[in-house]
Amino acid sequence: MPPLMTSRYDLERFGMMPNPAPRMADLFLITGYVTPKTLKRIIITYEMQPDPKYVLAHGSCPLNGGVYWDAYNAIKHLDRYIPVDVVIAGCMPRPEAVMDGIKKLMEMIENGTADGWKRYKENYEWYKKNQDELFGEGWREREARRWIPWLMDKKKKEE
Amino acid sequence: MEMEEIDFKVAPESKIKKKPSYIKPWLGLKYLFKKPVTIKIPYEKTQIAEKYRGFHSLDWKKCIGCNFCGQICPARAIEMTWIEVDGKVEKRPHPKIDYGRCTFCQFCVDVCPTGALGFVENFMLTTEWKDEEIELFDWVPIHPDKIKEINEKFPDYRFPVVKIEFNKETKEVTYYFRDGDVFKFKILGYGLRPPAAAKPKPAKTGKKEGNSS
Amino acid sequence: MVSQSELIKEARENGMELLPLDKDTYELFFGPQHMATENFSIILKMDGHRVVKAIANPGFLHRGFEKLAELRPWYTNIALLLRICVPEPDVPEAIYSMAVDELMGWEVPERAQWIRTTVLEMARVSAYLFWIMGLSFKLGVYTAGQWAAAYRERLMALFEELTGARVYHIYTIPGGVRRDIPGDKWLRQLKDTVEYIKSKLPDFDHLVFENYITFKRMEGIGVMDKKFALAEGVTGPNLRATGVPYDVRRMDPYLLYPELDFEVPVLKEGDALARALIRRYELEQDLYILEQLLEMRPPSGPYKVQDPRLKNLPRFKVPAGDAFAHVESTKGDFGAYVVSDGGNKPYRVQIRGPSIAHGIRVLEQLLVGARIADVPVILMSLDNCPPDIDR
Amino acid sequence: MANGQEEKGGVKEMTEARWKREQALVQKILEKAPYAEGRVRRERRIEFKVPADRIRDFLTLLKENNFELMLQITVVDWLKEGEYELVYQMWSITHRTHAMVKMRIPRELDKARMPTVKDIYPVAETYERDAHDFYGVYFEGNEKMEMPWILDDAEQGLFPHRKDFDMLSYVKKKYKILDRFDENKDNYVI
Repeated sequence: MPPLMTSRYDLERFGMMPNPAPRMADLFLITGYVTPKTLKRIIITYEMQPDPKYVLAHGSCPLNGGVYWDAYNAIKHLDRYIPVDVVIAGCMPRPEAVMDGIKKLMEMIENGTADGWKRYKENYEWYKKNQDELFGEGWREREARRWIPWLMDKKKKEE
Repeated sequence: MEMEEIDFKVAPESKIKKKPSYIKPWLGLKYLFKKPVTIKIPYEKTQIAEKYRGFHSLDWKKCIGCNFCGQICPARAIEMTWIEVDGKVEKRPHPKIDYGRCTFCQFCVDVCPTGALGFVENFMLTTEWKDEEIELFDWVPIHPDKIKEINEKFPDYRFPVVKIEFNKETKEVTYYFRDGDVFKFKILGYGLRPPAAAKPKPAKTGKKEGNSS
Repeated sequence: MVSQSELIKEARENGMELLPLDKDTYELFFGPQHMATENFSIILKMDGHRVVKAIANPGFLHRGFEKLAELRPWYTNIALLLRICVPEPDVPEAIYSMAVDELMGWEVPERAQWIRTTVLEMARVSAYLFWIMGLSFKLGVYTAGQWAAAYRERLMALFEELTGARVYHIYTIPGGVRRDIPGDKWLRQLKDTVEYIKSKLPDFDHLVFENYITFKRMEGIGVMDKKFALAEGVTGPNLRATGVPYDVRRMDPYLLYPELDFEVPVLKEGDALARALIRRYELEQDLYILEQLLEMRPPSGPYKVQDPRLKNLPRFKVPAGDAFAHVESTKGDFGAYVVSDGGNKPYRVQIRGPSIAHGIRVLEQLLVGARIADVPVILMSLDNCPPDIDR
Repeated sequence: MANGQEEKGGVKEMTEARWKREQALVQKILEKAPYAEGRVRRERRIEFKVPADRIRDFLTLLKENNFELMLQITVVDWLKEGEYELVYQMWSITHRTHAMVKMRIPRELDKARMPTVKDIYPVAETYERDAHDFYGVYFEGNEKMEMPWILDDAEQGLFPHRKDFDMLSYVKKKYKILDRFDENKDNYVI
């Protein structure tokens, strides 16, 4: 959420910075609705992150579908696919509310109650089952192969 | 191609084009001596507009249970609920609002014929994703005066309720307010028709079933 | 996960002819997690640091608005459709409302027209500031981006006062607007804000638009000519940068725009720099328009149509027919086509976002031959808004 | 459409003089295309109805008549009539006029076929992919028809924007949610 990262609300005061590389990140912000196509990337990105890792869900959409409750292409309960630590109400939430969520997450980390990443390891079978039910078995491989015909075959025709 | 005659003002190129400069970017340095615009949350507070569309409030006495709010809601976040307070059944069902769905458009407030449903500027609700904490997202709004009373004590725009306990067997709901008050009522059923006539429905939410821990 | 070599082997077995290895091409999946693409993905085929081929891969933000809108009552759709474009949510509100107004045969009251015009112009200013933020982050001029974001917050505060929400305003409704102007204080604040942002424009010029580095980075990349742009359906500032003075506000006037005085900027170069300069000049013109609107003062009268049919909003019906309405957004020509069959829900709503033309074919062709470092700059100079491709 | 337009009739007489430009434009195009029907909707809005097999001729004609931009291809699913209505929305910068080119094709998936217009308006390729993904209209000659577009694998081939696609039961099945999905029309309009 850009206003949060920039000078007005300035998240860097809390020692946080946006980072494009998931392998160096601790906190994963899900900033709104999640579509199945995005969820595949979210799962892959989440698994790339090193432990310990935390997930913060913005707004109502990841929690219960929000205004897209009947949309065929929006995830309803994000918690079934990856563990979420903190939820913030709002559509979209104000930056103050997001900051409050981050503060809450910090407290939880200190208490040791932010254990989403542990839950993901312990219940991996359950999460994986839900993911596979949604996308079908072997979705990772299919996703990797998806664009090959269009990248390779087309080339031949053009030349 | 031929354009039809242009009858409006078109800016001349000289006004739009700029000249590149090596020196001018350094003029930005003057901002080193200016005050930062940052609001130092949590030490400072932002001003929220007077009519900010936040959480709902409901005057239970005024509410006639017409379900206009439920019909206009784009997210179907509103469910009419039959309530029993202190052994007395409320004559009309009251809206129960799910903030896991609500988009804060407040069309429900616009269509309310008696003005029972309203909104306050509180907007902050943060919880862990756990069964008992997520109960907070699903509530029957309380009287605006009560929220105002709590807001005066705690002026930080938070949700006026700290904890909502929902007993699945007895269907008893307990609100624990921020100022220590407790409010109890019983949910008899959902829908427009009184629960005695309609068949009792199964437990309402699916989100609790899906949780892992 | 499968490894790259396995994939290549499998592709060979399936009879695909691959490029010889010494040509040194590789695939780069750019986005959707990368911030520069804003939840949009481009698959790049690279030769060294040159792009050989680009395939746009949209759909990460698809929620099926057009289907959802068919299931919701007419008024409620406002709360839904504005989510199509996050930087300027007032535009989808306005076009949908204008189309419904046309179907109903409503003449919107003057005061509502004034408010709608003001809101649209404020949205344009805030969207341009948002764009300056994005551009300067992508150019590496982080300072200017921070300013733009901070100045945008002032407009957000005004929106909050007027509409009751920061980002998703849900304010323009069929037949007018939802609330009246809060009072003279708000008008004064708007005037101050306009003056304030205007006084800050030279600073943006110094850091971004007159910066030698900007010229070096943006000159001569992503060049379009007039013929190409028209054939590809390019609209808005991107089309004006190729020398076509097409502005919906002038060519298909709506609301109060015929009475307002502003200039339409046109350049002939058609490169990324020209597009940036056009946007910069339009920001200035939008502030000028806001000044004029404030000088006009809001006309007195009702702020929405008085119609007995509005008594029962959930069952409010619109006569059968179809209507097309479009406005000039900062991205381009933003249109809505609404079909009604006389029921209490729309029969079909199609939103035509400008990015569907800019983001797919134009981008794929402009990227070929660009360096990898230029990809975000070209993307930003086109000012794509991925949600309006996906809808 | 008749209702909304006729009610505005009071203004119509005043603007009659200004509509002459649009009338002349429609006349000019119809002269060359006897197969089409055309009318003026209002100021700057005109409308044509053409048979589906002549669309390529007609769009070529429009392009010659300075309709430079193609804004969108809209598909409207008329379930009762069993037809798709395709609306090609064109904008002419020269005439400052929006033209809708409407045609009807059968809505059965194997019969919903159209010739592509991507060689006349290259941008149509994108719109055609869009129409194919959501409605299943096949545009012959567009080689990107099979390329993945917005929809994910699960929905491909279901054509979710068709009117007979039952979204609620599909969502229930796909995401396994049960709350607040009662179909009682007394309680909910949506």
